Amino acid sequence: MKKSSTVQELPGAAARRPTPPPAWQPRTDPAPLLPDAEPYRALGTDAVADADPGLLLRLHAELVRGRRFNTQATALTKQGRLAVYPSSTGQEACEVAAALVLREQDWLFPSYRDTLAAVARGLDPVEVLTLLRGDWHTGYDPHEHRVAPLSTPLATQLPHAVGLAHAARLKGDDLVALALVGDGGTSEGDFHEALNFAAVWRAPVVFLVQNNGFAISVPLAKQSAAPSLAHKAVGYGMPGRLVDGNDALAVHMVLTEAMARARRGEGPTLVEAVTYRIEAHTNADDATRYRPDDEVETWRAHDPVRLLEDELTARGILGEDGVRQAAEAAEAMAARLRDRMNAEPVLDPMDLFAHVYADQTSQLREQAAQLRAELAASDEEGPGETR
Amino acid sequence: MKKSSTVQELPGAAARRPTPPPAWQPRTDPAPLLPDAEPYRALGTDAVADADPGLLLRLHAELVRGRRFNTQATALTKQGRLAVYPSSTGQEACEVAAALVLREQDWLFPSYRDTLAAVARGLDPVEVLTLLRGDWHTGYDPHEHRVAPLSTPLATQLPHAVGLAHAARLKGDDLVALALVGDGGTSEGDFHEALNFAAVWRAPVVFLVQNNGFAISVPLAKQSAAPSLAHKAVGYGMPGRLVDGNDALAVHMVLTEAMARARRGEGPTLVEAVTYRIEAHTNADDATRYRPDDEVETWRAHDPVRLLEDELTARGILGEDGVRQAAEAAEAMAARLRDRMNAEPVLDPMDLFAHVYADQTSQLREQAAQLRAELAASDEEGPGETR
Amino acid sequence: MTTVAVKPATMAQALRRALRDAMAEDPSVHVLGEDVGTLGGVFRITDGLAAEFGDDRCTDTPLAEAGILGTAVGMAMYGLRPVVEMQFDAFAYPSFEQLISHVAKMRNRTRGAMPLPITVRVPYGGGIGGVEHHSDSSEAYYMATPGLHVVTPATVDDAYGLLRAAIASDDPVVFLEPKRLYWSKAAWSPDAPAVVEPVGRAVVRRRGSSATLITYGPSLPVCLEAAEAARAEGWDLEVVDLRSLVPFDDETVAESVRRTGRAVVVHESTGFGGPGGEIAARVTERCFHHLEAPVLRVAGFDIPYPPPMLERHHLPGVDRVLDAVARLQWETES
Amino acid sequence: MTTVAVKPATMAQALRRALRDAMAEDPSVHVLGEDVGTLGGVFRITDGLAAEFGDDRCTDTPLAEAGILGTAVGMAMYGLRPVVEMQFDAFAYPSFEQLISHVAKMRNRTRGAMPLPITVRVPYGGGIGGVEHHSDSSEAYYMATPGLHVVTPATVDDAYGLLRAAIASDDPVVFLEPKRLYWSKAAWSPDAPAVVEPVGRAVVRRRGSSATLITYGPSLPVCLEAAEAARAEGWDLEVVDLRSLVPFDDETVAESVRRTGRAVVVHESTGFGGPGGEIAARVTERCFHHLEAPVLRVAGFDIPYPPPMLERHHLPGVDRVLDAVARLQWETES
Ligand SMILES: Cc1ncc(C[n+]2csc(CCOP(=O)(O)OP(=O)(O)O)c2C)c(N)n1
Ligand SMILES: Cc1ncc(C[n+]2csc(CCOP(=O)(O)OP(=O)(O)O)c2C)c(N)n1
Ligand SMILES: [Mg+2]
Ligand SMILES: [Mg+2]
Repeated sequence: MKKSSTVQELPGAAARRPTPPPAWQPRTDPAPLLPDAEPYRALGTDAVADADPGLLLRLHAELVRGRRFNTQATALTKQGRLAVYPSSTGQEACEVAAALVLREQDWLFPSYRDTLAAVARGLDPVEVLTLLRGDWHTGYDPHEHRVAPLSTPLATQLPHAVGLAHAARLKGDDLVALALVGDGGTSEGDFHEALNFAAVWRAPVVFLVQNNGFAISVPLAKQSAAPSLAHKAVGYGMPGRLVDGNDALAVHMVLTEAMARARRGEGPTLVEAVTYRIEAHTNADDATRYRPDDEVETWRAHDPVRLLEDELTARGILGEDGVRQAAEAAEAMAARLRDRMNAEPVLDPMDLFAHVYADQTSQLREQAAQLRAELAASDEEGPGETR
Repeated sequence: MKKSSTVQELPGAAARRPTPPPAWQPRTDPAPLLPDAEPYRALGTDAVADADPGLLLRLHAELVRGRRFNTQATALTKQGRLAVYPSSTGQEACEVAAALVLREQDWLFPSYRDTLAAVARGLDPVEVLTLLRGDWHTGYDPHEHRVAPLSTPLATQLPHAVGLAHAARLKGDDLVALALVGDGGTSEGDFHEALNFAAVWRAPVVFLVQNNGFAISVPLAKQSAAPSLAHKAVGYGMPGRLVDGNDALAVHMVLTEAMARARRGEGPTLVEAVTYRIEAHTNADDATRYRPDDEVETWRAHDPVRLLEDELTARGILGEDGVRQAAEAAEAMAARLRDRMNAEPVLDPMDLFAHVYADQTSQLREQAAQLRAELAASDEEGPGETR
Repeated sequence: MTTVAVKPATMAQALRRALRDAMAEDPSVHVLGEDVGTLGGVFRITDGLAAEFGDDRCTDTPLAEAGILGTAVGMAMYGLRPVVEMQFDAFAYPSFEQLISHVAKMRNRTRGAMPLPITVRVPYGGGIGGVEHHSDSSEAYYMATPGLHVVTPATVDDAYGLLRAAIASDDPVVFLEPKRLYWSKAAWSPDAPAVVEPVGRAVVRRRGSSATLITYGPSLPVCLEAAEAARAEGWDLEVVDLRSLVPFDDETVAESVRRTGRAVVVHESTGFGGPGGEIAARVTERCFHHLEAPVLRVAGFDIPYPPPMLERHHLPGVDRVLDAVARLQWETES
Repeated sequence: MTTVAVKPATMAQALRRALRDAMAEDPSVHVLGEDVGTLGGVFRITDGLAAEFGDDRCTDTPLAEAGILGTAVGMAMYGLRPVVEMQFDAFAYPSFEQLISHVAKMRNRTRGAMPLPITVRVPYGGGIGGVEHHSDSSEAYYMATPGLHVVTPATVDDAYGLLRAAIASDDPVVFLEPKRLYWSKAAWSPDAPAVVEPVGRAVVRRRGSSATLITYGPSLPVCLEAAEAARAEGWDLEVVDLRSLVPFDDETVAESVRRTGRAVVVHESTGFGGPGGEIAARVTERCFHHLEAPVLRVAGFDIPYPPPMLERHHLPGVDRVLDAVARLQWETES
């Protein structure tokens, strides 16, 4: 390792030295904690041949489905069926791999963009989209599939993941928490505090940063001056890993290794997946205001779905039939989703008061009664309200 | 540099690869940003011979004075003249070096323990102790000597230092901000956000972490699992430096280099000084509850004042006269401080309303009138109140 | 207000113009926040500022609200006038420590030596179909923090005038922008826009004699509409727009209530622990013997802000205001 | 309350005992915070817990309040009952985002699927000579946040009983501990300490007929003393200890004020935007026609908390309470 410049410039070296200061901790070797200079890539390497073909086909099918899910959800915003949709088009490899590396007992802590990871984990898509449709905040029971609520305040879900993983470890349960965050989210204090707690507690948690180059309009260069976001890991005493986020197999492998490490009681890992947000931030955003089209085109050439499909086709792991089947399954999923989302959700305004506390306070009982009376009065007055 | 373990364990390597993902930033070399494995030390090396003897004597005199200041301030707590005193005994090398590296136009951002740095910077000790005596929050005008208020909420002063340095740079002014924080403070989100802003903005700011091993009772091992706190720097893209915090010359040299770097427009540096808090957290704390006496003894053997004095004496830079003069000057300072602190501060309760806003609100005018009336009434009733 | 040519403008346009004029007049005014530069802010309030004044005057920061406000403190210490944008109400919470422990206290702590002329712009309130954490009314937190001014416009004129006044203030101002009024339009004369001077004066938006509606920000249009509707019931309602929650204009409010003898406080924020308690209490302290009925409050329910499809049940509307007016014990009178 | 042997105990001892008993009874109760382990907390409230239950049950965390509360959220998601200690009131501010955006909302957000039984212990208030940031009364922030319970003991008995109830609650509870009462003593029966059930009931600490003092936490002793002193002036004051700010016991308070016809709210928190506004407003709403005078407030001034040498001028004392009682317009009566 190159000598650091300060020391080189400082004159003098070992001569008659008094006793050194006692060391505060065993000065662990930082080298194994540092990421490689280039993102790890599996596609196009022997890793593909070594991989379980079943896994490869599963990844492919989920990527195709995931892409279709993204386009369908975006279409639903245009039809007014979703209040907003932050698409993960271009990031499907990360979303899908994050879901597939989890065992049943593991937990996923998604950020607001990670609808797809939750869906790939097996949740009912309509329940996952509840937040974005706007009929409730979280549409699913987090305990059912061990997926925490989609977190809107950025990075705030990371300490939750750490706490949950820590609690499981204290109870002796074998589970790992996987927490997702964006490149922008790494700037928040909660990111720092979560990673530090995780490392100090050796909590079985894996942090996956999807570095898609932007926080809404703000490019990475205005977000961080670090050699890579994965380099943040060493400052907490955990390994940092850099992976091509559009290479589904690579993301799956790096995450699998990190999960295994956590399971072995060796503590957390920070994984940075380098990827790109192909669509605008959300349907409400205009990405042409802050990035050139040709940048998007460059990344389209590195499309995660195509990368995997080409590789598997070239290697004969995936045939024409397989491609067609995956596309058909995705189409069927989209049609089902469209139908279900076209149905008007059944809403009960009284739910507003039902879950604020375990037991309703007298104040909330009064307010609920007020609303109930208002609703009754307006029912009498006019025709039943829709939505 | 050792290959990271994940990648070693992952099968396969370069074969037929599709285009790599575009890189988000120039992948700068992290090596120069990493600290050395051992803290830099100057005493006992040729660096002493190379140093300006005037500086060495100045450091010595200030260390002696600083130690005496600490013992005097602690004595004042026993006499009820200070509400509380967090002593920097054992850390004088950091405190003094931090003050002495500053030029007139530079700014110091002290933490609550850094009374001594402010005093060594030239502030009136009584004004600096105002906070701890309890007659006002900040006793000095920060602009006068360019010392921000002693910050009680940990790490919150760090973004202030960044903002000020950034503002100065925007105005084209040549100044550097030096911000002090403890090992415990590095865990706060504000630490993270401040360092990140500083690096992204290339602000002329230097962060000095005094790692004294404890945050009140919590030892470093429960605070961080990092190889060193200086290793956090690479995660922001700034250099991290590790220095023996009890070696005044070493701290001075490392800080000087970091300040020069900032002045050259090369951005911030994180310096970790390894040191020890010899006294309890404050006079109100009982350190025997959480650390063994022999640990303290080990560190007494590495006392910053003695280390420098022995070295300078051995080299003939400091003679018996010099030692005596330094001790006498410190004694005189202490006597003057004692006298001044024994005088009752003159307090005007109406000050409570004077500086909340630029213009007093009508509500505060009313409240001030109420207190004035109460004070007048109690003056009539009984003898004038003391304190 | 003036006689120069007026044309319709939105509140968003007036706010943008206020920022622009302030930056043009005073080089120490700097705008910083998430996406305020190239994008012009998610609500486009800072649109064009980076282009006109450069990235150093209108800066996209890293994504960290405590860092944004904390660095703004440092910039203000050095003589700049930072105008910080918090992207949404709930995303200001990470900056609360800096706000409460430093921004609000620095002048006092330093006996006036270190004032912090910072403006913190916070788009607040609901009614725009935002998902959770995008529609909070957080004014109670700010009001409970001595050392801050808390200001909120309800009209296009005031959007300009109050924002200019906030930026010019030597004290920190939390400037609450009612999101759902961003696109509200009014005749406005951009050629001679007026600064509101001094901050801290409420204004009577509608004269009336039966009762006073005390309100601010997003609820002003609701109250004005309610006042119109109330005429049918024979009530002539006065409407007071507070404009500034801190300092509070006791004089204007008390004068009105003493005259009408009845009052309802209307706001979107939750009722319990919300601004209305303070307002009702201080009005009562000052006008007790003029009151024919207790000061009532119409507020959001005491619940987390609802999801988009249910928010209209939560937001105080014209009917709820009229219901409250009806409960002002008219029978005990005349 | 009971007949078993009583001896003097401090509030600190009762709190410690409550934590110990809760941990002994329920293995899912975990204590975490800064210095709570080896040191036993800077106020020694957690003294002995790490020794008795191990570091995993009583954990010294890294120094990061958002991290402490945020990890507690995760622990609660997994079925634990975290009891978090914030070292001082003002040092809870960095955790406000987690508190407001997650702790308070998680049950509601998940339709009850993910309750968070977290207790956040916050030593609060002044009167102990603390330097700045060590004496804030932050209850207004918590009260304005639906989804939280806000509880504060004023007696040794309640310190135990309310803390046990808070830990047992399936909702998040902000448990405000009046610092300056930590060393207050009272006869107490540690052999049969009682849990307060349910949380949310105020209690009349002193019966009286002339006026009601409504108070809580650190101001209860002040009010009781004032009530004694008031006898000399011919006033027989009732004193209500709220104990719980959320939920608020409207019934007990209104019953008292209807009976006495006059009320003063007393607290240490700043007046403007403080808890007293809400309390006065709701009492007035409920008791208007029984009131002989407006509900008055005696509170801390609307200023940042003063330095140690001046705090006694800020803190509401007996004289200020009596002055307020004197202003309850006695002349208009009888
Ligand atoms: C605490 C917080 N601050 C601000 C926002 C507003 N906001 C929503 S998404 C976003 C950008 C997020 O960028 P990144 O973390 O990179 O995730 P990405 O959108 O790229 O998936 C911002 C600023 C928020 N949701 N939470
Ligand atoms: C935000 C915040 N949280 C908690 C505290 C209470 N506190 C005061 S000093 C201290 C320990 C500080 O440790 P460190 O940063 O290592 O500095 P040192 O005391 O060793 O100088 C704590 C927890 C505080 N002042 N500010
Ligand atoms: Mg991103
Ligand atoms: Mg320390």
